[in-house]
Amino acid sequence: MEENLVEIRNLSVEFKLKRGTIRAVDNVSLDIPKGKVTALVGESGSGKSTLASAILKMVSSPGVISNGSINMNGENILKMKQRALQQYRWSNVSMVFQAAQNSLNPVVKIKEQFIETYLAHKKAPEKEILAKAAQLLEYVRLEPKRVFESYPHELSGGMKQRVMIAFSLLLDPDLVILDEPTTALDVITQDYIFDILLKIHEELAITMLLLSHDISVVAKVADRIGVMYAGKLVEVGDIFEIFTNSKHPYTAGLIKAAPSLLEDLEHTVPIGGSPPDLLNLPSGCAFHPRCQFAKDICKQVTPPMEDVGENHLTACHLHHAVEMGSVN
Amino acid sequence: MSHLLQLNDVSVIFEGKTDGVKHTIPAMVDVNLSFDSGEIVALVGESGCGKTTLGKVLTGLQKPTKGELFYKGKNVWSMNKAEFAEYRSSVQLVQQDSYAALNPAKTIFQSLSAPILQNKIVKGKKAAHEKVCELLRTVELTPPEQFLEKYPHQLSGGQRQRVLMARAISLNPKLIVADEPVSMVDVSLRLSILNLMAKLNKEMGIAFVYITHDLATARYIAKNGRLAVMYLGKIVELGSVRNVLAAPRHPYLQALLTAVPVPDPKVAKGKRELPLKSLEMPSISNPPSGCAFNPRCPYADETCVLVQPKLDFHGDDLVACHHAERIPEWKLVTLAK
Amino acid sequence: MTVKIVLKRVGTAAITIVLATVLTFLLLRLTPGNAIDQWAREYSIQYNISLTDAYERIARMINYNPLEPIYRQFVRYVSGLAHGNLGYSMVNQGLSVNEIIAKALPWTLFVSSVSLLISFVVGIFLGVKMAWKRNSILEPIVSLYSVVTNAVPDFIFAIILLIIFAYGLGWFPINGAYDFYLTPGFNLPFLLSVVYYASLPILTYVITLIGGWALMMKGSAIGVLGEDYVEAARARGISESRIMDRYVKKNAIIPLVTQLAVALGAMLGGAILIENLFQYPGIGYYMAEATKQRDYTVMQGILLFIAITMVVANLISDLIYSKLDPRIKVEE
Amino acid sequence: MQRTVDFFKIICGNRRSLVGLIILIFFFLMATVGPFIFKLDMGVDYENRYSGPTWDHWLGTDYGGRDTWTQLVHGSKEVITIGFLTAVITMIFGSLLGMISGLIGGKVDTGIMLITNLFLTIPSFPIFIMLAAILSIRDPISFALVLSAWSWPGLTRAVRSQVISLKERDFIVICRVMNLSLPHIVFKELMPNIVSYLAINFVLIMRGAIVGSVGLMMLGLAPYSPTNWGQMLSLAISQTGGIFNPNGYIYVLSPIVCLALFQLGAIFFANGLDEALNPRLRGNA
Amino acid sequence: QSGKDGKRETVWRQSGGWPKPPLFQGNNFANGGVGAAYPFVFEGLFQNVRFTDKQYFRLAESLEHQGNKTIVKIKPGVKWQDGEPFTSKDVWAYYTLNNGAEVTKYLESVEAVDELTIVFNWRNPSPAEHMKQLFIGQDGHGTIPYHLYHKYVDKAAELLKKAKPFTEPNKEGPFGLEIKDEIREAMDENWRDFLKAGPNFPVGTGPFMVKKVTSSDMLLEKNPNYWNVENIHFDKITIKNPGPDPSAGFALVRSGNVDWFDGTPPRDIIESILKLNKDIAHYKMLDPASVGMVFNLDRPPFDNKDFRKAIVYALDRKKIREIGNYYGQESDVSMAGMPQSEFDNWITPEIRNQMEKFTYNPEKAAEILTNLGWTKGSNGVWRDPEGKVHEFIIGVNGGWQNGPIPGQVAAEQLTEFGLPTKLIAVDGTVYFDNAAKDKGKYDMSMDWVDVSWGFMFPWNSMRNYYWWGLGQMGHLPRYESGEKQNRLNLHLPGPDGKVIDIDQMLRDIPYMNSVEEQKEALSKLAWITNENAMGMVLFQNVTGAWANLKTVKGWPRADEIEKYDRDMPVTTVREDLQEVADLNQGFSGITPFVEGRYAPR
Ligand SMILES: Nc1ncnc2c1ncn2[C@@H]1O[C@H](COP(=O)(O)OP(=O)(O)OP(=O)(O)O)[C@@H](O)[C@H]1O
Ligand SMILES: Nc1ncnc2c1ncn2[C@@H]1O[C@H](COP(=O)(O)OP(=O)(O)OP(=O)(O)O)[C@@H](O)[C@H]1O
Ligand SMILES: [Mg+2]
Ligand SMILES: [Mg+2]
Ligand code: NI
Repeated sequence: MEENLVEIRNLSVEFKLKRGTIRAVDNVSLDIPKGKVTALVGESGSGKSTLASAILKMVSSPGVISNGSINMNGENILKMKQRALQQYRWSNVSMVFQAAQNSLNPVVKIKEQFIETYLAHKKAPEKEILAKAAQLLEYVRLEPKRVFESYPHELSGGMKQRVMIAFSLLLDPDLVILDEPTTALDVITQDYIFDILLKIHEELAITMLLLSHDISVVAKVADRIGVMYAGKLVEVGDIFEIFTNSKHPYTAGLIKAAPSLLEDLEHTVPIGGSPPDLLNLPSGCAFHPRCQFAKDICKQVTPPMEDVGENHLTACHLHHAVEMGSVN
Repeated sequence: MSHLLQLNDVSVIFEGKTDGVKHTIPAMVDVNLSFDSGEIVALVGESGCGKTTLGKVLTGLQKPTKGELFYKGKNVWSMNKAEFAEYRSSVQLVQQDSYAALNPAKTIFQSLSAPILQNKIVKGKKAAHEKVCELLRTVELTPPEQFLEKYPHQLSGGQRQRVLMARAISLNPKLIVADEPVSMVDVSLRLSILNLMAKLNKEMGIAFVYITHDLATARYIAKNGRLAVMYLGKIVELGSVRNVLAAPRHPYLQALLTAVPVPDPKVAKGKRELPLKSLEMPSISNPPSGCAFNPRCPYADETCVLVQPKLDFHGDDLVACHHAERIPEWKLVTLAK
Repeated sequence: MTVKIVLKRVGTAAITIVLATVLTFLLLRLTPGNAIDQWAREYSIQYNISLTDAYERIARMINYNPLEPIYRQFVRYVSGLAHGNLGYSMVNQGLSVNEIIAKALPWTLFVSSVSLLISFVVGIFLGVKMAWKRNSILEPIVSLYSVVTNAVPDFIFAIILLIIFAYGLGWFPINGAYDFYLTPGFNLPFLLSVVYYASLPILTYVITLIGGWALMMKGSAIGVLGEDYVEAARARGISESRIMDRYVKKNAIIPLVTQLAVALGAMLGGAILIENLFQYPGIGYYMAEATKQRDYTVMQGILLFIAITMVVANLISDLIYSKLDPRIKVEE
Repeated sequence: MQRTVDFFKIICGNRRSLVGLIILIFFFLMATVGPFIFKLDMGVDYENRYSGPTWDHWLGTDYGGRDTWTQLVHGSKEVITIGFLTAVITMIFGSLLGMISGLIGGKVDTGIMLITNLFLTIPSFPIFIMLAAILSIRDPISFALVLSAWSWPGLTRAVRSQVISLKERDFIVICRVMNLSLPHIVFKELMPNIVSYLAINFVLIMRGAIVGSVGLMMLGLAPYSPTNWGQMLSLAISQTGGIFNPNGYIYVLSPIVCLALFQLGAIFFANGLDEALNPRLRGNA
Repeated sequence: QSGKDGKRETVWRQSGGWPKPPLFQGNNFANGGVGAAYPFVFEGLFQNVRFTDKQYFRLAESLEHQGNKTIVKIKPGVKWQDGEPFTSKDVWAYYTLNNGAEVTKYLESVEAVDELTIVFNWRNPSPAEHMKQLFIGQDGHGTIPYHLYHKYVDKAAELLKKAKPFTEPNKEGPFGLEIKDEIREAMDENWRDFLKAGPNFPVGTGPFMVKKVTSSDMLLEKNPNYWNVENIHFDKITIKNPGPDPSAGFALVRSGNVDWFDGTPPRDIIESILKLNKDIAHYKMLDPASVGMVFNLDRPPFDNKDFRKAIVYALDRKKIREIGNYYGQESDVSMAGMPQSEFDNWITPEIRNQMEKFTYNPEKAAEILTNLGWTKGSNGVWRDPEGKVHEFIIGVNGGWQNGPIPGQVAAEQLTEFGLPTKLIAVDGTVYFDNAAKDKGKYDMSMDWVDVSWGFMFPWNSMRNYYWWGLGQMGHLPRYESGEKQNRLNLHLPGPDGKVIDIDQMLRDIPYMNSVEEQKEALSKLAWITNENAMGMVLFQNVTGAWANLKTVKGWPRADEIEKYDRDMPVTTVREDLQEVADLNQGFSGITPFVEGRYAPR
């Protein structure tokens, strides 16, 4: 058994909106094993980013963490005081945001943002901080000298993304959360950035949590994978296990729906229906309207997470009955 | 016989300004390309390489700076009114951002009925209603009545993209230029939209130009069609999808294919090096001399710096590379170790 | 930003100023009534001579010949401008517009810049506070205040302040710019009295301006708060106060700073009613005075001066904007 | 039809805009129906001057013993007419120029923008003063002309930038592909998208015009109309010394309050309008 | 405050206006002059009192008429405020440079015989002696110090020397000279140069010297060289400028921040201020001017005398007066060419009895209209004989405080009567043009009518209507050509039925040697003016002044103050009237200071 860096238990995050309440994260329990790359996939709005922000206890208003706990190094983050929380953020968990392009202060030079962040946590002479930052920038193959003196807008998207990656390592965190770090970039850059990330992961043994809607990307990077649907974690397991032996029709659907350069084209099958409306979730298993195997029970009872193999959990009533891989 | 649509040495050069300094942006350079009825052509390339511009030229939104566009053998930009009108309705466009492509202040019915009424496809509101319903059914938005009175923001991205499709086919076009029609659609829905396009192609005989930067989807939709690869305003490789993907010649395409993620951890996790010298994409406004790819190309030599390669046949396909013959074969399957 | 762009900007500004010169000149020549009529009537009464006599005498006294071809007047005016001379009053012999502006501008500038500064600082503070704590009671109070102060024109505030604090309670002087018995100069009593005498006009402006700034700042700050980099800063463990300062304020203020220059320009032009009510010897007062007497040359001089100030203020704010916000490139 | 109903539903759903609407309706009725209900009698009744509110005189009387309320009512007709006309004129002129500038672009645009900026640099109030003399204000129309002469540039600029940002938008671009005519593009595609913007501006220009007209009135540059709120104010404050007479306070305050209330209504309503006419803010109705 | 010698410094505080710096300068002839400082700084040989025509001697020691000469001796020892002596040369300089002064039309020359003697040489025929005195008394002779302005004075003298005596009747200039265009131009230029010549602060001969001027305050100090310095009881004068808004001024009065303040506000304000500040009294005095309107004889139906009468009958002047100026004097004539208060002095009783009495009588007005063929519709609106409904226009200068309110009531009343009428208030700079140019834009033009500023003698107010501005607004007929071109062409029957050439009669009046003869002529003119309803007096103005009883003594009617509880009514007692008139600096300058009547308490 691996050691878990983060243990999330029964976490729920709610957004109280005028038109109703959204449960963006619904009773999710997830372990993030130390030293591994865990990935969360799911379509847009499935709650990935919200879950990640909960790990930093930074759910944006009007969201509230309505239930659950997040333990890291044995401490419940959700109980932390403001001060401790500020210390915890970035030095324990750092994050590369979905729109990393915009996560730098546009009117402050990169250099100063590095310094500022460092000083918010530890005391050190400026020189030392810059030396460390320069080292990290070189790591992501950027010229420190030029980058330091730049304002964010003076860098290209790929460069900014790399700056953010370097930034996320500034305080040697235990966990780096990568929220769709390559969405806005083209394939070559994307590939390149993942190479860098993998290198960092390997050389520094940093635990990573990767959020993505692109299962192909995940396939390359992750060791473990969790699948989210409508705020719920519906399946989690080892990457190879999931790809070869997924027990949830949604996961299976996602894998099959991903067009590939290799697969036989006949194997690629779209998922029918349309994404769920979080304000108006279907009863029972939220996926049932789109699921070709749905039974009556799926419409009535929300399936619980169950062990279906080593380190492999699934929330589907039918996992024993159906062998997803063989269905065409 | 003449092609349905043909680009003849077309260049588009924009005037741009950065920091107040004027310079030119050659968004398309000497492109020769033709499209026939009923075929699907996928056009791929990185962001900013001029794909959208090409689409605009095809749809008559952008007058070429140089070269001609022929529709059924007639030069579009010297057509008379009637001919131009025919061309206009025959070549349609589906845009990337389905939200921006629909007037937010108008209902779906209003958006769909206006073109058919104005182009006299139907007469009267009643007939328009019928027709719009039919269109919606064609793009699998059922029951159509449910959508007529909705505003764009009340639909999901996938639904909106289908509405765009419906609008594009409403004028009974011969060809539709689909500019990244699924890049903003949710992963789980992309495939169904692509299937819809395939269906329209098959059942209505509409030719498609599918513009994308995603090679995997390009392969998916244009499995029996052709593939054109663009780099910095130029076509660098052109041929049937099967051939081109099976044996890509141009080093740029090879790099691109290498970078495409594969939804299979066994394959994906295999170590691959990008066959590239440099990652930085040169600026389009100041393209490198000779072969535009030369600063990044691992095979580049002096010729590449000095001479612009021509698009030439190598086997059944066209490639623009001085060393097309010399470059090592690259096979998709080599990925799977 | 290159020198070339700055030059280009300056060029456009110069064209605008030239056009403004022509426009003010023409507008004034179109204005009916003239400097002579009313003055002559008063003069005839004062000196007990017939109106015709008075008319003749006044016409002779002033530096303006209505029969002179308009282009000649224009040429004279422009050649004066070329020497930095905004013209001479045609009613007050020998008095130059430059002189009037030199005397009046400091007062207007003082009042408008102080009120702008105060209202800006307070407004920014309130705006950020409102944006930061969305559900505090500050929000409805300031919103209501802003709406009300926006709804009531500033001159009505001026009147109300005058009635209450000057006429009624007598806490503030009814008019003037400083205590008459003090010697103007750089001495404390004088400076204090300048502040004291300017307090009602300043108060008027501040009351009416604060709301606007607060709302603008709130809007801007809310926009910034929604930006990813604020969230990102929080994730980096940067303290809230620092975020508010370095991230929210610094970014949200930028669009307002340009407004500041524009507001200053607008205040120069809009001072007429207020300065008249307080009989404050600023630009607006002399503008009104010249208008009453149809002193075309002074009117056009002051108008042109204000126009130039506006153009320059806009230019500067453009340039400052690009300095403040590295994202903005000064463009065409 | 459905849209109108929806529109009012949304307006009424928002507390602010509802209040604004009620206030504006009140003033509208005051200006249209009011004068027929409340007959104006400007006959002097010196013995009853500055009387307090009574059943006969709801807001008391003025320095000549004349009913304050009926003066306000009759004044509202003029004030609101001036505001309305100004807004209409400004609207037509400003938005037309803005559209032309934005749609045609190029040299036309440069020219129009230069002129617009020129007008924006010359302060409006002194110009109002001068124009008031040039056009010799006689009636609400000439008054409105004067007031709109300097209020269009702001609108022109705003409409232009709206049009420019819209014209590159995909849904306008596609119109060309769909072979739709220019009038269709302008009136059916562009217009619905800026109509909310124009409507808000309409209310705000009207509000600005009223302030401006009162200002001119206070300076005695507009025709004498004793019931015009501005003139009432000016009479109350500087000519009849209402402020030195405690009995005159109501007379002094009533035009101020009316003015403020109207402005308040306009602002509130404009806020609501923004929501009601902007489909993006409408939510999934 | 205490002065250097430990004595308490005495200050007179009042309000007034002046061109704010940098518009302020010391040359009284430049635009706006020196404002409220004028009466303290400048004086003439004499001081006419506007309302009573009394004449005080100032710089003059004596005056003697000898046929065509009038010899004036200057008080010895009079000095300019800069220390230079004031001499006859200065008086000569005054008329030489300021040769447009009214009296120069009647003079052949002004001679400085010796240092202190000036001789006025009158042209032949010369006006009556009391007229001569009034003419000379209008001028402020101590305003052009020769030692400061000799350059301009000499230049003017030189130019005058070049001019020939006039030959054509219409080319009559000052001193009987014909000023040709080139001389005129040279003189104008000289005058303009003179206006620019400064000094920064005025230099006069008066008892106070301007020491400091700001936009809100002015400070004057006692002139130690003043010829009557021992009578001046104040060391300093401070003048506050409250601006055009009367409320600011009233605030000054109410707070007791001024010792004297000019004007009569509406009744309620007077009462409220008097109630709030028990140290203050308010004096009221008749003004030699009335608020009224002249009818435009060029615009039918106002060309019809009877129609004009109907208008006069149709207006209820009591109501107009009540809110126009509560204390104003009501009139029982249409317009008489002199203020109502002067009737007893200048109209013979017989003629006074023959004058038609115009009291409010709408029935009579209706009757007149009916007789003229007008009919009243069921909607209460009159139609003219052709069946046309007119809309009449009353024009008024919107900036004139006294005008719009009464004008509005008048319009209201006419409309009520069935003659729809609108008041149009326009900017002062266009008002006169609108009223007088071409056919005129107004049917009735509001203004001061029967106005006798300068001196009271009603010839003044008569010519103001028949010759000057009012007549232009009334569109009186003029000769279009010939020798008399532009002169008044009005011949109307007098009370005895004999037709009178009004222009000629007006010309003759100054030369009539007996007051009785003048009375006779003025009475006839008054009768004609009233009979023809040339215009309409709404009320004779009453002006006034606020006095601070606590700080200053010497106020008039001291014994009555308590009786009226400080709210002093208009008096008709001659001496009181004189004293109250002296209270007004516009009427009599600062006579009470010069005579030592006012003193600090
Ligand atoms: N600040 C917020 N206010 C209201 N709703 C929110 C907010 N943030 C997130 N949500 C809602 O919560 C749900 C989950 O959002 P989240 O961003 O976590 O999804 P995601 O899986 O990261 O999607 P994506 O792939 O688009 O990034 C969505 O329905 C979203 O609308
Ligand atoms: N109207 C225009 N004026 C100036 N430059 C333009 C214009 N339109 C496009 N360009 C430039 O031409 C180049 C090609 O643009 P184009 O939109 O065709 O690229 P693309 O391949 O569609 O990219 P993407 O994948 O990002 O959509 C870009 O550098 C772009 O900046
Ligand atoms: Mg997300
Ligand atoms: Mg594109
Ligand atoms: Ni690993």
